Amino acid sequence: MQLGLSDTQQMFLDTTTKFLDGHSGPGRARELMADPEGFDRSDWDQGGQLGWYAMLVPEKYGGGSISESGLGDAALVAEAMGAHVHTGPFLATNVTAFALAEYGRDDQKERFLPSLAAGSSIGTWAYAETDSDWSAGSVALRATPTDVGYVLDGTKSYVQDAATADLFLVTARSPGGLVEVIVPAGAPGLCVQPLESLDLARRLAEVSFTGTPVGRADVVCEGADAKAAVERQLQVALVLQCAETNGATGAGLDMTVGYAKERVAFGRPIGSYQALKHRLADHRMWLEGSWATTAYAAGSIWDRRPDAAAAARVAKAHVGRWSTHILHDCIQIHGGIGMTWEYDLHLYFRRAIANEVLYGAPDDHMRHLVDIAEEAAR
Amino acid sequence: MQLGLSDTQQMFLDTTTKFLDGHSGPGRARELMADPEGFDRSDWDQGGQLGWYAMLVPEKYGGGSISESGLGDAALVAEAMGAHVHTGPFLATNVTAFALAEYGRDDQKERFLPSLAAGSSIGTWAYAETDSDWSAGSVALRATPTDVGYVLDGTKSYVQDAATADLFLVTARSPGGLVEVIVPAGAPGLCVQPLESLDLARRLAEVSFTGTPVGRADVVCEGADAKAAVERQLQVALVLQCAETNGATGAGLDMTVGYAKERVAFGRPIGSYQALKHRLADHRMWLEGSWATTAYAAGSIWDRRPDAAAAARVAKAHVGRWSTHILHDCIQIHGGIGMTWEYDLHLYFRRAIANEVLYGAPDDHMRHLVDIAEEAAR
Amino acid sequence: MTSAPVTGSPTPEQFRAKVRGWLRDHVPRKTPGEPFLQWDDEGVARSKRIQRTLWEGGIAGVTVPVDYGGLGLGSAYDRVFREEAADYRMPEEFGNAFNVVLPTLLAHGREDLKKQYIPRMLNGEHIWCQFLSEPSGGSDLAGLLTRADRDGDVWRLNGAKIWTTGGNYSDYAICLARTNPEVPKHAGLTMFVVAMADPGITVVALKLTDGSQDFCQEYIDDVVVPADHVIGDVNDGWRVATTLMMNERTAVGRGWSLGGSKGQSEDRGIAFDPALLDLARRTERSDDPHVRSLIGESWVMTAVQEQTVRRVSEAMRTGHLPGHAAALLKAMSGATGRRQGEIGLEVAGSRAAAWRPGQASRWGVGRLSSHGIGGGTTEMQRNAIAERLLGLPREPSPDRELPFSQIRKNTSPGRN
Amino acid sequence: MTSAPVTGSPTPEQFRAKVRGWLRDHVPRKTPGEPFLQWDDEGVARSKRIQRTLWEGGIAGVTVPVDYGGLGLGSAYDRVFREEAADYRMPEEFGNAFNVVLPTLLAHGREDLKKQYIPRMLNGEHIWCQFLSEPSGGSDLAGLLTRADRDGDVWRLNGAKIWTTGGNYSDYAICLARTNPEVPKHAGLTMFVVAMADPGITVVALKLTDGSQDFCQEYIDDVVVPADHVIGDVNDGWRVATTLMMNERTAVGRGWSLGGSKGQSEDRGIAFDPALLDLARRTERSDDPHVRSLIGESWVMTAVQEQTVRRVSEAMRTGHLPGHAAALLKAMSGATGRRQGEIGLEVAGSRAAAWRPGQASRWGVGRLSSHGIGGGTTEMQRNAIAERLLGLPREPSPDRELPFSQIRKNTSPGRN
Repeated sequence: MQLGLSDTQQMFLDTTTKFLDGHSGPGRARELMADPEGFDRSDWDQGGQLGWYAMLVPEKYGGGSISESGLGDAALVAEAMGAHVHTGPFLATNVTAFALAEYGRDDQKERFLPSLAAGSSIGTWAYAETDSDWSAGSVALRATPTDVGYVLDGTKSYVQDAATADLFLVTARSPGGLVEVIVPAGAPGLCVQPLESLDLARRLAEVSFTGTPVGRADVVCEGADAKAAVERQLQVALVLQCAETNGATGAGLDMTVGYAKERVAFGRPIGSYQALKHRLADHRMWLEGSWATTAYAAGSIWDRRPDAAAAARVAKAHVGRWSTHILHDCIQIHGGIGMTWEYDLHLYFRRAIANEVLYGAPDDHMRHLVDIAEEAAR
Repeated sequence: MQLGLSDTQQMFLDTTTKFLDGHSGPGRARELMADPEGFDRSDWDQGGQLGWYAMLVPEKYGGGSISESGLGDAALVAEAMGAHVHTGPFLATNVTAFALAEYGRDDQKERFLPSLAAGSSIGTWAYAETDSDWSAGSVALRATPTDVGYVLDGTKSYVQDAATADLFLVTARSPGGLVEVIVPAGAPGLCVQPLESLDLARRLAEVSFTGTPVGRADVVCEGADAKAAVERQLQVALVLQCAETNGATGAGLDMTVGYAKERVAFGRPIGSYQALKHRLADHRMWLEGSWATTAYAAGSIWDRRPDAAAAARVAKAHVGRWSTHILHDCIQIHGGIGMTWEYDLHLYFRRAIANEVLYGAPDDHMRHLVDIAEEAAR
Repeated sequence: MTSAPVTGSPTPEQFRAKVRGWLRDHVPRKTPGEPFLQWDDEGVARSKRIQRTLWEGGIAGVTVPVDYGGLGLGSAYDRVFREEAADYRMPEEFGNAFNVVLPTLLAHGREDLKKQYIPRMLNGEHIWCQFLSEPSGGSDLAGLLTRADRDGDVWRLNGAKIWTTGGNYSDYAICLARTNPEVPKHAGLTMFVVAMADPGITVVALKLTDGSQDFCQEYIDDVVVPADHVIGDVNDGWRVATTLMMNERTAVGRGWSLGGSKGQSEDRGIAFDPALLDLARRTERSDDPHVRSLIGESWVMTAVQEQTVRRVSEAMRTGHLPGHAAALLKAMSGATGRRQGEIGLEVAGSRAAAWRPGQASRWGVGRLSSHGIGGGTTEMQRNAIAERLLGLPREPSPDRELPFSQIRKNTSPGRN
Repeated sequence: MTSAPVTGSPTPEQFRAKVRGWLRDHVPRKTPGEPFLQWDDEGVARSKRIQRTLWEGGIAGVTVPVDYGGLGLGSAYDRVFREEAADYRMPEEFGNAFNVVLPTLLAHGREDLKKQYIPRMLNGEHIWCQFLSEPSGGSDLAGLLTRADRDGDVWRLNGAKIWTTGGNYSDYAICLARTNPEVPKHAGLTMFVVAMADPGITVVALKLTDGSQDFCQEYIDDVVVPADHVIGDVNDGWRVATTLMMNERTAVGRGWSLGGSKGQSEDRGIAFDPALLDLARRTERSDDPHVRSLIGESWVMTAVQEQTVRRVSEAMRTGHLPGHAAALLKAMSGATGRRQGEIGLEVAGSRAAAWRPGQASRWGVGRLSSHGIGGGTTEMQRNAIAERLLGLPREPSPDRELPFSQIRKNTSPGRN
């Protein structure tokens, strides 16, 4: 929950929330679980009209946001989506657009950004690999230089909505260091293998590349640039993920506080039992910390402050750990009904669990802070 | 708390407890904090008459215990001592006696065991070094072979009651591997430097050796034998330490449950508030686990069962972590008075904190379980 | 259709020989990895067949009085049976019938009910379930809403029950219902025998978040029960329920199985479940000291739980701890379960979030479902420990003295 | 002995110039590492001198009405003063007097009391403390036992107070005592002005487990207070205490300091306290991934706490969160404090248990003293969050309606 919104931001958030109230939510997510694409194309298109994919893109390329902090605005949307168990590649497409906007060549921006910003094409982020710790160092997909660009060989994993994406932003390792390239859907040797996911309202896949050619025109950045670019993308992904998780956690906690007020045991509402009250109070407290760190990180990253890398890790380490802790206990407080399939709480919990480990587990990020400190001292 | 004691054991425990009730306890510990030796020699001598130092020593050498499990009996005493914040080198002298009884040569047993068992000489265990992880691998004190034995150079730390000990069981590293030797107090080059301790009712010291000669007659074991001997000593030390910690934790929890029943806030005993009730219930539950694992380890080690090494680690990992957790919360439940110097609770907490990290922290022991599993699979 | 009681009294060793021979010749052995319960057509049919075989061999109902079709032998003979049966497939789907319903019937049932129903449990004809918990009730069993109204010679039952094991395969249910709402809640309950074949009962399998469907929910819509199908007296059902819950706890304490122990009380030493270490090896993190700490922590918890179960069970048996001490074990299992879920997630990392089809990951699901709810929430266990073991004051509860009709209740289903 | 009010109304910039010049010429600057409070002869004498200097310079009591010796200026001028004073040593031992007592006196004090006492705070003559908590009382302030009996023209006070900051250096105390035990507890309290010089007051420094002695305990033995030394009305002391606690919370919210902020509200970015990493290096464990996790976790908690303080303080200021939200910060500090203690212990290992003389280890002591007690226990904060922010039902408390004399109380000292 971001505080101190401007009137424009509040109006934007209200519009977004109202749209999601009508088109999204746990019930809709259950319907979409069985859908092959896993999200609603018409909702996706309307999201484009609401400006959901334009916030990290400069106006020049069809982008623009309603405040000075595009990332703060995008986090507003991500949080509302989390509260609605919304499906679809909002995060992935925004990270891809952000990457191109920040590090792409002008011609690439012209080619890709307007359609990404409008929602008429879907970009996804092919960054991590199986058992990677989500650090740039663990990227192993091979980019072999050729006369006209690169050839890619290897496998990316945890790629969101790969089956529906129009283009992939792929991070690979060449003899000269990291490279980031754009690969269109349907490229030779590109193969999407859907994964089963704990978060039933999300589609993740392995994407393998076998001799997939990439022309020079589709190389976004290389070497030190690519390393910096990837770091920035991860920061943005972390903030949007944290915001989404906060939305899910807040919704689950609200449900639980409401339930505790209504549900009676031994002649009293269960929310009158101090043991539950104190646990709910702690959850509220840690959630406040989640909101604080996510908002702080959004500002720090967008403004490129020196502590941006640390701020993103602080947020993820905190949000990742406490969201699952809170939602776990929300189910415990519900008792039996919380364990049933038909009750919505587990949808939020599934998202929070998946988010805890995707884009790096809290522990990875806590350790990374020490790396950052050591590097700063060097 | 050991269950299922025989009548003889119960009588022994009652005698021990009665003696400690009269001669020990937090008040006496406060008096002894200022004492140069830190414990009461006359109490020590009477402990000898009660059989406190004989339990791990064979009858042939003046030892003997009241049940088939000398270690189980010793753990009874250690637990009672923990509940009384008792001071003095009970643990260290028992481990030393145990080491000689198990691995010493017959002539060494004849020389040392009768007086150790009777309490007329005090042995202490000079095993760990500063920043060691308490594994045999971290022993670095040098034993240089000579024609007549070894010469020792280096420093031991966390040696209990070193200033009053009559003999030191020293673990050192020679070119041929580990060695364990007996060094008498006052040996050339032996120097005791008292440490300040968090547990104000315990005397720990650094003991440095500079060219200290050790004759062959004082070499207890070498090489593979020494490695096995040291492991067994650590196991025994862990069980006695866990039992002592359990005594302190149980006493602190009893105080707190009693306080919660008496102390009134807002017109009700604070023990009627469910948040406190549930925390106290959890503490009781984990303490049950501490008792269970300590008793299990005592049996497993004494009977040399295949899981002895694992059992000792399980007990320490569990007891170490939960004892400080419980006592920390006992102070929290007391509120302000629990933070005052004059209130006894912190004496128990200090002992538990020190015991958590001495002889290896819980985390060291948890990792060691994985080493054990890997070694077993090899 | 009579049982085949051993004539005279065999010595335990004679009995052992008979059991051993009959099991060997007529009952399948356990197969490694088979589920303890198999609530499907095949599993239920097999268990009915096995129970029938035990009956035909004259070794069913070892301690049940001869009048009700049992062997009327002492508990030493029961131990013999269990020891011999340890390696054989037992009809575990009869667990509720034999562990809970039968001893409760023996204690409180009228002669005609016992004669009517016990033999047909023993001969493998009837599987029983328990209708206790309700969607509206949760931990507060005595606050249940299912009501039984007298209508001439019969009772008419209306309400709903939940968390019933085997509800979709049972022939009869033992059912607690409210017969007088105008007295305090414990004083207006009655225990009934309900035929599952009654058209007013609708059984629905309950799907849980982890995908399992081991429990059922039942809608009770004007179910008719003859007036004599009451266990104990009308409005004395809480006393019967107390016996029932004690029987249940005792059975849980000995491992629930109808055959030999599942090994819980054997001392097999400390064993390490290799799953986490295998996982860490597959993800190339088994050398990471942090991961090793987590694996060690998991193993420590398992060992602590096992050693505590052994200690507390023994102490309850010898009277060093009261029966309420069972709450320590249930609460500990809730606490360690949650932490095991966290550890599994942390060691698995992204693999817990998504996996190749068919390679079902237990790690994320473990985190999802690692609660202390089933069989009595951790909260109820903590109350029991605090009030019964530590002697702390009871929670103020407005509902113990007031007539049930006047206390605040749930109207919609929910928490258990 | 008059103050030197600015005649007419200076502009804020004129005032800034005046403050800047006077501070520069007459007040010592802060020295790095100096303690915020220095409760000893030297520290108290210095602070009295500094306060006197501010008074003489005509810059003391910026917002205090001229009638009581202040400058009578608006809050904008106060901000100016604080900004200018940020780098100077302020007389922080007057914190209770200015942050708490003075505004409470202004709100509830009779004219003569205000005229008598406020100028002598401003001129550096009188340090004040608060007599609120009692050994018997703990979190339940309104349940206090210190009693005040009317005796002709005076009140006679008897009882005990505890957790008094600066009790051993104060000249006056604001003291809550019970004047009518025959009404419910909140209705029988009165707030008094007590002279610390009264021979009936015995002040004892309170030693805590961590060795610190920042608090005092007072025995009140037939202390005589003139009848007119009451703040607010007799038996209306709870209302006065409520004002007082609100003033205290507000001051805590702005960092408590009498000068500029201690930097809490500045955005200095995320900083890493190097202590743990240094420790790990000294013990050669800084490359251990598990230790690195712990250090990172510690840093995360510090950053979370700072960012949450900033967010919640701002939200309380703008009205997005109610004043009770301060409980979030206090509770979080209790929770992170404990975990920081655990982490420090784990990273330090044996070094936390024993150390060479003079190399005092903070690690074991940190574990020992890392509680959420001082300034209101974590339990009270959780109640406030649950009841005031989440709207959950209040705890049943038997003591709100009954006459104080009839409710259950502590007789011996204890919990705060």
